[in-house]
Amino acid sequence: MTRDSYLFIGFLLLFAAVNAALLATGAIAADWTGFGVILAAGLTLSLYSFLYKDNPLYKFVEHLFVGVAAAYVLGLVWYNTLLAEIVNSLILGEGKDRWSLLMPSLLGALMLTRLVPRIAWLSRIAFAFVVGLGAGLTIPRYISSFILAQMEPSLRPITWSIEGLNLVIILVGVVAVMVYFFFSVEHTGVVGGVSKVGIWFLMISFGASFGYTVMARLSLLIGRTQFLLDDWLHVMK
Amino acid sequence: MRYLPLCTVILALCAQVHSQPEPAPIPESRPELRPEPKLESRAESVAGVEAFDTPNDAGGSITVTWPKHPEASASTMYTVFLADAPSGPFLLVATVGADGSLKSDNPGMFGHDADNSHTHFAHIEIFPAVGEDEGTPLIDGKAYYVKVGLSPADDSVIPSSDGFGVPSGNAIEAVPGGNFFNWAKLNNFILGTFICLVILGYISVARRKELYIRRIAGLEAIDEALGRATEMGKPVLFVHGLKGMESIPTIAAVNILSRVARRTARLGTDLRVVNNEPIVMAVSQEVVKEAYLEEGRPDAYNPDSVFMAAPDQFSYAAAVAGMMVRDRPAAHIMMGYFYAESLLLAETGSTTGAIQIAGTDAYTQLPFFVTTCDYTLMGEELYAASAYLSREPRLLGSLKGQDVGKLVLIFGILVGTLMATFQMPFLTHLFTSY
Amino acid sequence: MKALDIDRRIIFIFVFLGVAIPLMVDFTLPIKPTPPVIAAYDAFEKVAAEKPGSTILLSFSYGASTAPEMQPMARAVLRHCFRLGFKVVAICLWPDGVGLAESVLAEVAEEMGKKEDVDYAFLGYKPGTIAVILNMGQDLHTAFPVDSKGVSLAQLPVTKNIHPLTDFSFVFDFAAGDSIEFWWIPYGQEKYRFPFAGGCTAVMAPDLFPFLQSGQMLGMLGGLAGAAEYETLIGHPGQATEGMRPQSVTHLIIIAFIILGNGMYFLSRRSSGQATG
Amino acid sequence: MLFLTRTLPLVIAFSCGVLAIAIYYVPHSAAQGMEEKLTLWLRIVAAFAYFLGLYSLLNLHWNRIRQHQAGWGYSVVAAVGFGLMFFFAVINDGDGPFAPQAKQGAYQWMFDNVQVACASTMFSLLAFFISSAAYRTFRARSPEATILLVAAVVVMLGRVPIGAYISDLIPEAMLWLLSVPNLAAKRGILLGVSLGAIGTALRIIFGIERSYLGGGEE
Repeated sequence: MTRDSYLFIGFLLLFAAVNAALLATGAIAADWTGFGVILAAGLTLSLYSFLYKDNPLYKFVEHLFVGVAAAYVLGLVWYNTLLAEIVNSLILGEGKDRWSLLMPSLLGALMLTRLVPRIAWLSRIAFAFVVGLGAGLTIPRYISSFILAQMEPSLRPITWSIEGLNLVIILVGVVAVMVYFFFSVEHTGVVGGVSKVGIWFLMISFGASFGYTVMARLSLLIGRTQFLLDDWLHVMK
Repeated sequence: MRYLPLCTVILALCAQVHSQPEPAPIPESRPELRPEPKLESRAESVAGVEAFDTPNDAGGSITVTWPKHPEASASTMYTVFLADAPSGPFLLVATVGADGSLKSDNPGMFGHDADNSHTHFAHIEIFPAVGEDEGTPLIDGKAYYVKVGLSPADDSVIPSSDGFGVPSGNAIEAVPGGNFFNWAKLNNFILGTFICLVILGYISVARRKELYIRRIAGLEAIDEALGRATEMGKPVLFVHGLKGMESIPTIAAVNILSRVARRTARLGTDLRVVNNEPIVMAVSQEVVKEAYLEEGRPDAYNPDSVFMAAPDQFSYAAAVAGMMVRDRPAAHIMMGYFYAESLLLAETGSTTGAIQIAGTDAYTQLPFFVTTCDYTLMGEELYAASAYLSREPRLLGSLKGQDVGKLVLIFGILVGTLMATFQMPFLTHLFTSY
Repeated sequence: MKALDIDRRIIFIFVFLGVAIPLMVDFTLPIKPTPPVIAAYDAFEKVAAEKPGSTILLSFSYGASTAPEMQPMARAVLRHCFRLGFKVVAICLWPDGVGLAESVLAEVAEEMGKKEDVDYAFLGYKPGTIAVILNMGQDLHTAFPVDSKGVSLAQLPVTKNIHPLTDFSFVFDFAAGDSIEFWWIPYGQEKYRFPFAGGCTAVMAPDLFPFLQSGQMLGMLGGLAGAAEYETLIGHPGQATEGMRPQSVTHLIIIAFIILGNGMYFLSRRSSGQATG
Repeated sequence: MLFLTRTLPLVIAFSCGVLAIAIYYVPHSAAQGMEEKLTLWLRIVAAFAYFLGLYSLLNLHWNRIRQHQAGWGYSVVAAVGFGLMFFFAVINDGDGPFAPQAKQGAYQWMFDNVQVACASTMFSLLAFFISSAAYRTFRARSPEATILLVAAVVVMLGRVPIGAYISDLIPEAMLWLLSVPNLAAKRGILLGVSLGAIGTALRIIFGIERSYLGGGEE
């Protein structure tokens, strides 16, 4: 019995004892909601055991989660789109719009032929429609919202003021970053210098993103700790 | 490159054309101005009224424009009347205040002419039914007649919908209809066509002759890392991103993998390729086997070196992190599109002292790779590296075409800001999404 | 260099304590709203003044993995919208956002006495990301023929006469991924120019500043701090404000570790420098 | 046969692509109606695409179980988890699979207590890793790393109330960092990325890029 298995059994016993106490004191109701909270707490602690070491308990819960998540999304796709729109309109619908979704449904079924090697080439028709249409929708909209709409605020008159100074800095930054991602000319001499400035701007924006991300991840930890301390253990005031 | 000035001139010409809306179909006669507004049942009519089908729309709408009245005061009210017959009952459809909608508020439709800022406009979409409340939308192709009145400041003449207060003078005819080109999107159309032609052009050029791309520093770092791994006799770990085979970053990663595999075959270093998706694994196996064949070392290739670690995000990261700590490879090469697990991989990798080289276009994950890896291929550098290695015309040409696009945008920003600073907002108007 | 390597599990323990203790100890910190959050708040107020009682669209594009950060934000924005008398139509563009959106809607609606189908409607999840937005652009009833209870939109008072996206007086997207930057802005706001703002996880916030400056977004709530600032603005402190205490303490702990790490790094470099120098 | 497997998809991709581009510039109601129909079809076909991802996941775990590969026990757990949730989705709290989805019941219970718990816990693991990363790897090794470090610390302090508590300059500095240099870098990246995306979309429409077809090249 290695040290880890002692830890494992110790954890299980402690977990059972705490839950028994909570149930006994009525802090957690002995109904489905209560069992739900206990289950969620158990799963949360098992996943946190990964911080100590990658262990069987972590792998068990991780794979359980993968299976449940896959079926959850399947349920949604069925009830929200396949049933609500396709099945209901094709079978129960009436009048002219009953068959309006027949063609896209056939095209969708074509996509599933990719799973059958012999007729997998049929799925290319569906993929060609999805990817081709997607590409066509992208081009004019990216030009409008990512090139034109982003250029216009950088083409404002420079004034002798803080905004003017900021505009100049933004101008230098945008041009320097674009020169950094320029591949037709060697990064030497003037181009090298400008792309160096580009790297500094990139580093500031990566630093800002890193600083922001710390908060994002911590919020998730705070959320889970609030769940453990409040909903489960009821120790928060 | 010499076509550049020519294209900018074309852009300039077209933008000029676009900013003058086509004149109203029937030139109306100009009613002469009365000496001074007399108090009587008829409101005084406004001069210079124009009415035409609203441009850039699917139809069912008329636009009426009229210049500001010379003695318009703050409380002046313009009244717009509509009828479906030249003499028919004129019904009130819109009232516009002195500070109401000006043509300069909508440059997408009316352009940027100087006198736009003192010309009012109004869109009419509903023909008011007499009596019941529900108006009916205008019918395309049907002629409607418009009159614009000026109700005096002291609103003694209260415009009402039963014809009282309708100005004298004859009405202006207009016919609503759907339009086949959205002139407000002209600059978008020209810029898009220019970019597409440049990219497609360079792709066809790249098929015929070699195109120059600057050396990518990250690739040297990879060669150096492979060399060091060989000296230490330790394996090299190649880690794929999470996206599938159809995604661009994964295609780029496989191109880089083939270069790495060719080098490890020549040096005899042990290469491990970790995957999380069956199709990517199958393609990677083919690529590595091919590389070992080309280097004349088919015997050195062992199929188990390219394997599935785990199918989903965090179990994949945990499995790979475990390998990094257990087998202690000398180099970690992480290429493709990564999500939040990038931090877990790179942070664990940095603890083993191995050389880490990453390449991803997942910009949100770049801060983690930049802080933990020895070298990071950032965003488009991943594509450039794959083009540099694979020498495929479609990748080289596309990259060069995008470079020309960047040049045009850089030129646009620099000159545009300069011109805007000297009150010449021409380029600012050109590069605006209407 | 060995001395530098504190076992990272020690850092983990510090971080956990930095989170748990402030949750149990009550000390308040002044939360000063920042311009992007104030801009979002003012945008809602302006639209409410111009079009009282109009209908707005809330798009839930986050999932269970970012619930602790996004639920407080959704609750705060929803409280503000109901208080301003807006009618709310809610949709999900991420699959596992459905359960979360339903619980927030039910909770806030009950708290503020709002009735389903009259004051708000929940239309459920539709796969297709940009295709759903393009569909809604043309006609909401094409994208969502029925609501999450299977009732046709034509029968619900709140969605009866809502067709293209321009019929909404305001659109707000809660984003855990790139649904604001690469779905809503290019495929929705670009064509229909409706007033648009968004709330996102802190990791996405820096990427959205160019859209704030260009006016494509009227305001932005970034992460738990953004939610806490919004709770302060609507004067209804909730989970986000409560979460700011541990945020502050843990941020200080991490900064301390960064400084410690760099300090020891320079010490070791100088000492090894002298040794070889 | 080659026409069907190779050229037909490319013709479809080209025509759909060019049509989608053209519609953008034509406001006429006929074009808008076509756009509505095409995007509706896109949405319906996308719903079917989910099954491809699901199949590859289940197939993977099934193969691991069948061949008793390492860790096949965990694949059994994944399969059981999927089966259980699938069963709850089908019974739909008693209404059966053909009624609208129930708002409560075992399906919802599993979502609240398994999916939300596991998903948010997994992501919260990163809070620990980002802290240890901040300590071990955040070193001022080079000028670039120093800039990144300083920007991160200023933003971290500025984002929490304690920053404003220390001095009003910090939130101001953070806001400036975000709305000027960060904005410039992200705008530069965005312009580059959109040109890259347009390039990729073009290669797809003109059949130059065919990898999305998959199923290997004949």
